[in-house]
Amino acid sequence: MRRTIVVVLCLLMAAACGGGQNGTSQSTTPKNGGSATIALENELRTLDPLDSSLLVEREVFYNMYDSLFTIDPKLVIKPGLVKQWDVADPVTYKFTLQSGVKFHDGTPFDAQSVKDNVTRYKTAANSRRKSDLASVDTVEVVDSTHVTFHLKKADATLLATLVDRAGMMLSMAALKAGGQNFSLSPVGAGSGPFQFVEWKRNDHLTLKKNATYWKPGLPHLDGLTYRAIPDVNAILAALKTGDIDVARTISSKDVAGLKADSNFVYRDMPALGFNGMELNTSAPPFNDPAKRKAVALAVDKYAILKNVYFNIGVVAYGPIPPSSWAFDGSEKVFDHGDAAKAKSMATGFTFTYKTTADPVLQQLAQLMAAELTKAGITMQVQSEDFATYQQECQNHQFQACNVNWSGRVDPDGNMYAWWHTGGDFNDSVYSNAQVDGWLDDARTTTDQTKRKQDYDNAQKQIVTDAPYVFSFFGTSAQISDNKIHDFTLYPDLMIRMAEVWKG
Amino acid sequence: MPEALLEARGLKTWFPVRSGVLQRTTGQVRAVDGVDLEIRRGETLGLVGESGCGKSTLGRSLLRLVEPTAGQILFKGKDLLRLGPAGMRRMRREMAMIFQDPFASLDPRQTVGGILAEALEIHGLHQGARQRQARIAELLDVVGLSPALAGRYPHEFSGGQRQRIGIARALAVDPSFIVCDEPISALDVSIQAQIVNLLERLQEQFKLTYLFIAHDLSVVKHISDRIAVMYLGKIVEMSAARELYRAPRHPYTASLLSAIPIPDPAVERGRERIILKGDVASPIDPPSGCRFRTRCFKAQPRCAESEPPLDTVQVGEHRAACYFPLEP
Amino acid sequence: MSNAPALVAAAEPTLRGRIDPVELLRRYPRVALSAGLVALLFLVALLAPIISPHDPLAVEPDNAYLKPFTSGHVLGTDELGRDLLSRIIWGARVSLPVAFVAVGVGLVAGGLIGLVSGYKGGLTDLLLMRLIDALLAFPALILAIGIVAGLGPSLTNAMIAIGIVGIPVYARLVRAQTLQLRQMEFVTATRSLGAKPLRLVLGHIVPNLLNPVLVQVSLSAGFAILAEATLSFLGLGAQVPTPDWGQMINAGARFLSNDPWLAIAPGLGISISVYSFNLLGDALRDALDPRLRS
Amino acid sequence: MTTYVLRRLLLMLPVAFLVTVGVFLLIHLSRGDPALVLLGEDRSPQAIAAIHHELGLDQPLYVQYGIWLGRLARGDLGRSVITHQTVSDAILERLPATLELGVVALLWSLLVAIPLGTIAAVRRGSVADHLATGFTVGGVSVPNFFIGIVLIFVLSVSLHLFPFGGYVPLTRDPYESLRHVLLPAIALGTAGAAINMRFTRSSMIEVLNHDFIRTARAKGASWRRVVFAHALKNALIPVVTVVGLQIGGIIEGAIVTETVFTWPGVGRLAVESIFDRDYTVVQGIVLLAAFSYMFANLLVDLVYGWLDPRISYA
Amino acid sequence: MPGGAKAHLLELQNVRTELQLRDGVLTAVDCVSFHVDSGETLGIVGESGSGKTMTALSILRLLPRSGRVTNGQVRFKGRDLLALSEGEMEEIRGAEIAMIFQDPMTSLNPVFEVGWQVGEPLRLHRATGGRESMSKAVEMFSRVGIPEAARRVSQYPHMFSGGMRQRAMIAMGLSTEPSLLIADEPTTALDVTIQAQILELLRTLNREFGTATILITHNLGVVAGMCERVVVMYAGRVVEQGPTRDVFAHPQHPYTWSLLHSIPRLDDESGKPLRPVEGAPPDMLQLPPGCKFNPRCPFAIEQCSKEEPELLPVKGAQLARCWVTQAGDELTEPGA
Repeated sequence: MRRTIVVVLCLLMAAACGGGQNGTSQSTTPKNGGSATIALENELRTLDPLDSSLLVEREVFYNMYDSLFTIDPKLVIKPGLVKQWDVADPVTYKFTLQSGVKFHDGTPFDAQSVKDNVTRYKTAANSRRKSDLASVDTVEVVDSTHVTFHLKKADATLLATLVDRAGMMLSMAALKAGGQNFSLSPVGAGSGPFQFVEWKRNDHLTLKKNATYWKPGLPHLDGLTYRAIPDVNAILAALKTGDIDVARTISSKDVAGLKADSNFVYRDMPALGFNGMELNTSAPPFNDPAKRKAVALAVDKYAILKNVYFNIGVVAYGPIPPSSWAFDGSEKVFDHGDAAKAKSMATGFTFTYKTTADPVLQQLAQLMAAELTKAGITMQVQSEDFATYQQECQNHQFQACNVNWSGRVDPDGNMYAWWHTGGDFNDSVYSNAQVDGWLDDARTTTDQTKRKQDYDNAQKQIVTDAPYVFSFFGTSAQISDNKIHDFTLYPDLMIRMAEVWKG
Repeated sequence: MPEALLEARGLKTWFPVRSGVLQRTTGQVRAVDGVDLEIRRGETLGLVGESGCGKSTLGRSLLRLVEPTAGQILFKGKDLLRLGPAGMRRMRREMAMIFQDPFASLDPRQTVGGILAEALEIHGLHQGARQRQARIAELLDVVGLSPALAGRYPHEFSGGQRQRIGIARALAVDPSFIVCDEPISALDVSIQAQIVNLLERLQEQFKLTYLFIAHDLSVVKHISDRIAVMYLGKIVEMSAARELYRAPRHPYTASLLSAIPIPDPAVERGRERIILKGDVASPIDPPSGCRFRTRCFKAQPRCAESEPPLDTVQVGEHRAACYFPLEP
Repeated sequence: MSNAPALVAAAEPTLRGRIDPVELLRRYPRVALSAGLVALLFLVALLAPIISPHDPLAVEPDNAYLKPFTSGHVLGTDELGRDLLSRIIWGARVSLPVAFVAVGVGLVAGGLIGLVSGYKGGLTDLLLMRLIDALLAFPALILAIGIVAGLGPSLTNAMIAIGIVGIPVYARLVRAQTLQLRQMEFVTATRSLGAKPLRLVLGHIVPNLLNPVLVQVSLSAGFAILAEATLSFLGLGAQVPTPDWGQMINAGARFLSNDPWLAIAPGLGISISVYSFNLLGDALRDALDPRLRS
Repeated sequence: MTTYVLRRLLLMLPVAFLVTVGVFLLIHLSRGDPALVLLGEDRSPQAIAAIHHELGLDQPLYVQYGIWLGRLARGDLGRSVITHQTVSDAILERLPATLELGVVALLWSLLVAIPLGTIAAVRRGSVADHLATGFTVGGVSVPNFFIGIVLIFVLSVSLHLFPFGGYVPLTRDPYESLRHVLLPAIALGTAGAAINMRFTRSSMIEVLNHDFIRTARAKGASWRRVVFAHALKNALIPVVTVVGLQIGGIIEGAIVTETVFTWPGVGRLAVESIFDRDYTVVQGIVLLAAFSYMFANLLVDLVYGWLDPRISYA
Repeated sequence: MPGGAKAHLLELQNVRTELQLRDGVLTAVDCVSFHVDSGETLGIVGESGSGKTMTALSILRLLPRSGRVTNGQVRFKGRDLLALSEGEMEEIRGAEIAMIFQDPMTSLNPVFEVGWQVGEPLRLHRATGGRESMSKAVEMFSRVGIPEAARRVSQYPHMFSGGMRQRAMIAMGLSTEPSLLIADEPTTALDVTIQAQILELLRTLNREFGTATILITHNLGVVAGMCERVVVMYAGRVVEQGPTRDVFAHPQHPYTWSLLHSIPRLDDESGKPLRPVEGAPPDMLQLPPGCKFNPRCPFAIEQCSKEEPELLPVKGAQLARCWVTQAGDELTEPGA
């Protein structure tokens, strides 16, 4: 019943293994055959990338649909359906497509498919992809394997965006055939390693092997079954009874036990998202920067990580995670909680912190409140259901609010919407001309060094101004039984099953 | 002849029977169906009949405790049915009722004193704590209870004592007319005579007029000056008490009398009994003509054709509604 | 929560004199026992500041997840190092007032509707009862969740929601009683004396429906505690860090495999309190309803 | 009979109307916005506005109500705001799980209640009676979510005897399905068992006090015969009433249990939909629950009339 | 008397029945002895609470759960019923001794057809099949004067009037042709004209079947018209016993005397005020010492409040439990 999406994403995260680890587990010779059952922590709402907004939906999509681009575990953009790309100028991107790719319904994938899909995402009434593709002006079909994206303005994040749902290519014929029920039963629509079989909501979703997958030799498994198990304890129980093979989340208190059990594999790495507390800079008390800083100083991230998350995860100092190329390890403006220093900034005020009724978040909130008390700051906790408190945050009707971010491949996704003046996620009403400048610049420059510099600057300023109190980064984990091989862990939390085999 | 204290003319009390999807009224229970009677100042009029004949409804209709459907009730010349709520409430000082069930008719949550005080309060009588207390003591004394019991609750009393409390309540407002609705039928046999005697004494003492409703003809005959016999919503015979016993004219009265056992084996053995056929008909759909004809041993075709009025037989005070009356 | 209608006290008026409480306790051991339990509950709530061994709000992260009977914590500590026993004790202080305010809301509103409906009859009755039917047909828990979700989760809103859910029970009970009491001979007797309707209602009908209402209040109090716990369990009642039983179960349920006490102890707190009130209601019903006695 | 049923159906109309108004206002006056639930991290003022327009939420309330009622009159419950399924599909796909849970819970409650209630009534004052009466009060005093948690802890987490929760459709694997449904059904059915036992016991006691029981005994019927041949039919009449109401209240009754056991039934759908502000689904479920309550009531009365010849609905 | 020349059909000796109440033990029946012979009708008369119904229930061992016979013997056809097993007792109930109850409204099971209920004693005791028991029920219906018997047997009790129900009860009681019928206030709940019908029916059937009858009533008139012998009960005791004619003509116990003088007689033309029995019936949990009637007795002498008299022969075949009449004094109007 508790909404997962952004918030719960970060609930049960783990990260102790840190970021330096190789993403791939042991590699012997893969065996073909068998199928895997994967736990989803929510039921999906749609199987159409067009109107998808849930993480669990993307988890399925990545095994069913191919995107124009892919990433590697280090977030480097790799070819997907686009074989080669050429950025002719900041507003003109020339793509060469893979040839011989067929959708599951047998229709070929070609340049027209790209144009049709992008047009659909940009124009359909119920499309949630419009802002993703806002910078794309037109898609020009050069020939069957070449398309050119013409942008309205420079967009350094375009390729990263096309890794995700906005870049997923669907068969137009299948779409047409599916009609109004397409989003519930997208038969033959993808070109990915597995193809859709059936979706019995609240029971199971099954995919079967795409025997003619364009990547040779893949996939190894005959099929995938997804089950929605909206309770982390039940997920663990199901893993132990063998009802499921792979999961993405368990309760962090159970991680140690699972790690110690040789029948199971637990690995994790820092993900792309961040967690913390939004402060509303447009209203008292947090229109006073000193009070924001006092709060940021008083909160002990290490205590939170230890007590609530059993040290699974990585303390966050800013919005850009260690998994990103733009990570700046030197920035530790607010490190360990320091009540004395916090008091010297501001003390003796009260504020209300909004969060959901999730027990983990409630524990976290109470722990923060206890720490703030040491600095003479009173934090009252008000829990609301997701639909309400998101609305209140969005409408800036809050003092402090628990809004977390699942993270984006490109650092822009973790910065612009949040702290650019008027950004979609700028609930804090934070506005700093310099920060705006850096973020705008980083969007238009393709030079990664220059961009990193922009982000370093922006990040430093944001953390100092403290419209958001960062506590820890999200974690991406492999939780499976030990028969699962060649599982690659990605920071974007997606479970990609093409190369996985069972033995 | 003493003047009439209360007179009912063409009194009808019907209760609607509803049925159907919209609960429309589809019939009427004719509990009281055209009754004329007069109760004379200072007398006891006995009203007998079997259960369901409407005698109790008639008693309550006379006091407007159930709302009559039609007719007139003249009490001291005033038509009660034309009085508004306030006027009727004032009028209630003049008339009272004694109920059958001494358990149900006393509020279990009130003390005896409270019950009596309430009657006084309602009409603003004997104001002031001391006067009121004195009056309560007087009332209890009159009905043969110790004034010291005023603080007790009804459940602490026996049935006979409770009926005394009910009588005291009826007397509290100094009424001139009391409807006694089966006042002794719920009491133990050995207690009944106490209450009958009490009622007789009080009548004399306070110049009361009674309508005495009962199904036991022997008690009614004992206490009443005149008796009205009711059958299925109608009065079928009316006469002086002794005359009724000596010379019943209506077959129903005769069978009623014959059905009452007399506690004397010698008499009982020699009595000739009239055993009626069947059961009382339904008051929703009474038989045509004479309502008793379905059970009557003297019934003729004529009885089904039209309803005999009460004055079909009229010998002085004695009236009976029967085309083929018994000879005296 | 759907148990409410089934627990409606005897529908027929149970005429009895004024109850002497001492007599009641003396003659009915079950009443005495349950009244004692309820009294104990009140005492615990009242004396919470004195009898609880620790501050129920004192967060000590380093002392978290202590097992029962360790270092001065009889029931151990919770996920934030707070003393579980103290929180359970203080929980009574949260639950009882909620229960009684909620019952009060239902009683006053439902009682008035029932009285008016039962005494007036006719069209008024028909309309009011359709309203009550609608309220009954409306799934109670969905209604309560809806009200609280809509107004915002808080104890106050939970009380209002539980109170509203309780209205039909009282309305029906009081109406049924009123309908029958109105026909009772002693009411007719008072009417025959010339009493006005207000006197009949307040002087005779209301006092005589107090017994079944008292039984229902006791049962409803148990129900209200249960309902409040349910709402809090769903995250719709008390706000942290208030030591609320339902909320404690919600927080503790995820530690079931290692620290089951975190969920089980508050669960026992709820069960014992609700049991006390239900037992009291049940015992009172047996004691006050002569028909059930042998 | 027909008249009676027609009359009852007629009386349902105003009630149903009040319920539609109630649920509509309840959910539409709530704070919270389904658009934000729909959009998640894709929220932007433009996207929100687009969804509001798409859902008609930018129109005045009475217009929205009118549109909904108009569709309702044609039997169309609309589509889910969140999943775009038709509301009837959304409910129907969850209904089997709820029905399975409800039926098993009911069976469990009756299996406990009727024999034990009868024994308790016949042997009044015995140890069995004291245990039974203890259970009648205790069974309604323990929150069903707590029973669920304890069952999970003891039978699932500690002893691994039963699965943790989750639903396996009866059609997929009957054995597994029953194994999965058992714990939630016990959690859900225990309060009902207590209530049914209470009614069985008290109504059996009342029946056994009736004169006609003495008549039967005076004829020379044995106790066993008196209890089973003469008393039980009378005694079950009030039990039928509560059982009927329990059937009518299955959806609501299962809400908490379904939540604790992650049971994909209508009850949890209701809660999810309230939290998601999935207006149409909440409205649909409430209407379904209200009608099942009202029809159960009607059915109970009809069964009552069938069991008890004194009642006639002519 | 057992083993004597003439064995009575039923004989009670010193029966005591106690009820365990919340407030203590109530002795509902004490020292009750009387007998019934084949074919005769014995009246038991007394007010409510006098123990007459409890006596009847003690005979059949149908006491409420709280009740227990703690003393005495109930000999029926030579066997002590109190010593029989429950199974043996079940064979006697309904077959040898039948009982009909006061309230015909509640004595029939509302949810079963009347014919089924009337035929049940036959099925239980005479191994009669279902269909046969139904046809026997039809026959019995006609015998007790229920019109349209064939249709009536398949109706439910609520479709019967009070009188018809009592007829059905009588049919049920007599269907097995028992040797003793106990009728507990069979007409009290009925209207007088219906009462007359039922009494007439009982008289006729008593003649036809030759069944001995115990008629329990509070109505002295009913006893006067129905019974050869009468037993008067007060406060759980038999206070007077004898041939009806003698008891009514010259009662030997002040209670009987007072009762007869307190009730108005239809044929009384004197117009004299009634002579009530003073006081109230005794509280069975707190009985007075000595004679239980002495606080209300107009003839009481000193001894009465000290010692309880035995039930002894006083005059002719009359027995009375009274010091005054046992001493040979007459009961006449005090002060007369």
